[in-house]
Amino acid sequence: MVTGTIAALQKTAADLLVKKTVDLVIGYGQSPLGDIVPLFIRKAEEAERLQWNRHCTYNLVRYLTDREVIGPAGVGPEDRKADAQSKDTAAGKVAVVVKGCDLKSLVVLQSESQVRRDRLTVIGLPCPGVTDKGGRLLAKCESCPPEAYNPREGLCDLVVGAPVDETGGRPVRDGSFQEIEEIDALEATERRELWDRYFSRCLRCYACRNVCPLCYCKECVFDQHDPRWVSPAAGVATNRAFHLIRAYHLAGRCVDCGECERACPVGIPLRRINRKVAKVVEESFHFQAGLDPEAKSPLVLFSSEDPEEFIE
Amino acid sequence: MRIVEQKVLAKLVQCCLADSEIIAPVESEGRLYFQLLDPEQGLVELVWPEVGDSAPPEDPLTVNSIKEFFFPRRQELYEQRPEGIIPRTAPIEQKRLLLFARPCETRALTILDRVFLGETQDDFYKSARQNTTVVGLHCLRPDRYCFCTSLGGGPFGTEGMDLSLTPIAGERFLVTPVSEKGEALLASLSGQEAGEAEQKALEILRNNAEAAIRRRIQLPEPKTMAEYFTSEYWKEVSRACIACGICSYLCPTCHCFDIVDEGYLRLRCWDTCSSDTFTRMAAGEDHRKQKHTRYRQRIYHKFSYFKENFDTHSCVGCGRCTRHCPVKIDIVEIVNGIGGLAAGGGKP
Amino acid sequence: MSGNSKNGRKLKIVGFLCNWCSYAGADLAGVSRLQYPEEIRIIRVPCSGRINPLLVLKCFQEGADGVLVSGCHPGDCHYQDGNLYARRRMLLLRSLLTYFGIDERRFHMSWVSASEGKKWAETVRRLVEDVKAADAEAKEGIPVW
Amino acid sequence: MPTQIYTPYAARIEELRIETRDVKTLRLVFQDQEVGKNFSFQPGQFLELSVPGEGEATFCLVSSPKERGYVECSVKRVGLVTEAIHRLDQNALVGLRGPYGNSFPLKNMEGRDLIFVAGGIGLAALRSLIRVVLSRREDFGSIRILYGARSVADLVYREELEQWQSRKDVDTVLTVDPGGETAEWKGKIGFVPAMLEKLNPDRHSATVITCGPPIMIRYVLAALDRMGFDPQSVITTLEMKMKCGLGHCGRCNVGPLYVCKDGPVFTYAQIKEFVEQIL
Repeated sequence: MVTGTIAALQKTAADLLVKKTVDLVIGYGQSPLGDIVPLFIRKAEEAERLQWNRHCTYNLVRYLTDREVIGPAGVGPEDRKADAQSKDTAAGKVAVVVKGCDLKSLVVLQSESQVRRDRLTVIGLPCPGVTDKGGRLLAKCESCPPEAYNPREGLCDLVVGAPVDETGGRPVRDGSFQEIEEIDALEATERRELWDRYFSRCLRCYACRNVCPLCYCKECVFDQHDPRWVSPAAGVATNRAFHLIRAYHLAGRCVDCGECERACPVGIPLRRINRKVAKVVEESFHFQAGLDPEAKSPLVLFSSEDPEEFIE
Repeated sequence: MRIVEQKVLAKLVQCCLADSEIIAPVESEGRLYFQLLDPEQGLVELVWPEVGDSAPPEDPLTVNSIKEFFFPRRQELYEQRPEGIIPRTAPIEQKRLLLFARPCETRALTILDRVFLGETQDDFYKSARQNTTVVGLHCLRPDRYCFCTSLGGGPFGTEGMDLSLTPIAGERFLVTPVSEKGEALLASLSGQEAGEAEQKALEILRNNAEAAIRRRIQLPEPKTMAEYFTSEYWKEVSRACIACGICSYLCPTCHCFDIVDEGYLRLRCWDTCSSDTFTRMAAGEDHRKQKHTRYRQRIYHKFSYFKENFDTHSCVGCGRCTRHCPVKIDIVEIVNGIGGLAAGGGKP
Repeated sequence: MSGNSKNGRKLKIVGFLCNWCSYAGADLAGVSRLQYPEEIRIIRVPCSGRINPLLVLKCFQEGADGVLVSGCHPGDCHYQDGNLYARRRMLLLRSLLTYFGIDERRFHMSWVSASEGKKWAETVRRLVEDVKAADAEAKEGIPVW
Repeated sequence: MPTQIYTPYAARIEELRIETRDVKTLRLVFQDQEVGKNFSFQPGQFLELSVPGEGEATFCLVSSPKERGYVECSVKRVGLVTEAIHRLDQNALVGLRGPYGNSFPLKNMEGRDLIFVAGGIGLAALRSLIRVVLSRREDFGSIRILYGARSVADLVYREELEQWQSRKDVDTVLTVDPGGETAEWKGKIGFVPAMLEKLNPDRHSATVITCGPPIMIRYVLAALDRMGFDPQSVITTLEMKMKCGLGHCGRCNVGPLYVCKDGPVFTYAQIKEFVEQIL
């Protein structure tokens, strides 16, 4: 990646802080061990710690609904009182660094009124695709549509860096769900075996949920005690219920940022669950998530044309 | 110490399959996991350690630690039916062989022992410990996350093992008994007694491995820890934390759990202090509502409270928590940071 | 007709019925003395739109062999369009159940109006047959959920 | 042999007493008489009580250890398990395991003036001790019981309160929060910590034993601080989320202490450092 982009990014962040447009910039930094980490900057002089390279996989939009990060007067939908009381105009205003895929999750948050866009400065970065630590392009980048390589102008406040028009080794996505169709084509017992093998490994660490930019519920259904919908004890049956419900709650919302799958310590191919849902939503309800901040989730809508072959 | 060929060891393991459960590293989609070997499949799945520089795995350690074979993540206790109580899990009577456990993890067993075999003994844990023979494997290629040497362990440590293996060239192992159980096992392994040359080779391997571990955790004085308890520092360092349970669940020494009901079945399952439901009481009170207080609890429990109660830190430096953290929160960096603050005269 | 599983256990099937159409339809079947399998346990709900997919999953988790969701025909919903929301939800739920290898014959949805006593009896009969077939073909030792 | 340490004994609800609209006291008898005979405990200890299919929760023993053949627990309806307990009828079976935890340091209290300061259901945690102390009245100096609740309707152990009030050798002061009084209310009106300060106990001769809602304990401790009490002679019993009762599950860990094993009874001196964290 061009180092010029990093310098420009650092300057942009410093400017935003100096001019008091925002009082927090969420971006990427580097740990002393050399790992990319989320970075939270409040002082202009810290902006030089901002990084941007092909290991910047995290979807930082996740932190926009985390009250312990953005504070009570942050970009969240509530606490307008705290907001009004604050004399500091920058207080609670946040800038966030996003890639094209991350931006889609922000679009969903907007459509669900979870962020106050006017308090948020979105810094888009054209992305040539990100890689794992072994240098392999992430699977999500392989299915990234070219229009998402560059953050959509109208949705960002600022774009830093030259647009990416090369595929960067990425296969150009044909919009198919081939890997899902392969599973669909299996016998029921084979599918059961396939998924149960993965589910038996699940530790119920909830990293997939907690890392997800769209899992912002104040009280998650899995944390409810009464009724207890799914036992918190890991086990194939309880884990299957957990994964079904998790994916279901993201129906028509998941933008395939791939964070859940990346975070999963035991290698459960969570995108293959999310994309199955996306496939159904696309084919049956003709909807794609993350494109339109005004759009409503397909599950709060219906159409008289909805398929009902399965209904007697 | 004896030089044993891999095929001799393999034969022994094969024999054990008949009457024992074998727990060993198994590969799945590029990651290693400790698993019970499928007796039908035999040793096919078993991943043997590699020697030399040829294709080291990305992580030297398995994803999961061996703790789940002593303290299962889901343990059915009993059924409490209106008509009475029906026990579900009996202590382990089956002999078990745990293969290729790394020194950090076997050492972690000795730490868990202090909890589960202390004043009140956990009979399941006890039986699992008694019936398991631990065959440890020395680390030749620690990675950049390892820091066992600054916590009293080392890549050639033997604490918690019955038998230790050091892989050497030519698909052979240097085998050293550590306990009586290990002696007994070694008796059934034929091989040449190691001589001075092997002793020397072992020394070199050990020195190299120890030198490869560059990370050092610098534990602050208890007094310093106490002073910084209320510091804003904890908010800073835990900001990126997503409060998942990866660090606790992969940790070989974390032992917190929950007791829950599934219908009439009561069971024990892992739980984590990072979860916001961990200390929430029925009526909603919670003395650790904020994320940083929960992260702080994890650090203080490991490096202050546990030490005070059990005279050891509840950390062996395996590095799993950082290696697998989705946002790479670094426990070493954070602990060292307290000392750094104190040295710099930072305000507690 | 016997509704036992292959090992002789009585099948447990849960039906969520909307109050206004399907429940009345089932009632009509009863009043008309139409025979239908007894394995179904009916839970009356205000509207099929009320049925949270979590309820269906809870049934399976607690050991149900099959689940039926039944509501008013499109256009007949007492609350205008609750059944149309339900249609979307259940379609998605069914796809996921199937995707995870749960036999799709174990989860049914139907439109049954207050006047369709006969259709109700037929629906339940088919459901129980399907669940039985799924049960018979299930691999030994693999539970429903 | 099953895993023993979590296996409860079956017990039957012999008697159910309704204390307030959300508090019931259960008298529990072990199904196995042998178990019942051998079961002994000290005031301050607690039990894990479980309901089939609903779960397990922690309750302090409210009966006196001298009462044999049964034990008593008071249950306030606040969550899943306590709701389930409230739904139970007489003769229903529950599970009991314990007793767990340490107990009140009776020995250290002998010869001292005792002041019991309780709020709401917090009196449950002191009841066992009060019963023992009253049964050995001559071993102690003066005894005061200061008990308050949100409203008159929230006062527990009504009959017992009357008994205590009628005793000449016990000074029982009842109070309700302002607004919680009724027309007939003859007790005081005001918050417990303020009442305590008004009583102005002698900090040298008295030991204070307190339990109540965390906020009350906090203010009581602060009041005692102001009055110059030695933290060694202030005793409280804490409630914390607990699961195992054995110091294994890590849930009730605060500082180096495990409330289930090192407590629930602590002197103020022991917990002073952590008060901010837990109360």
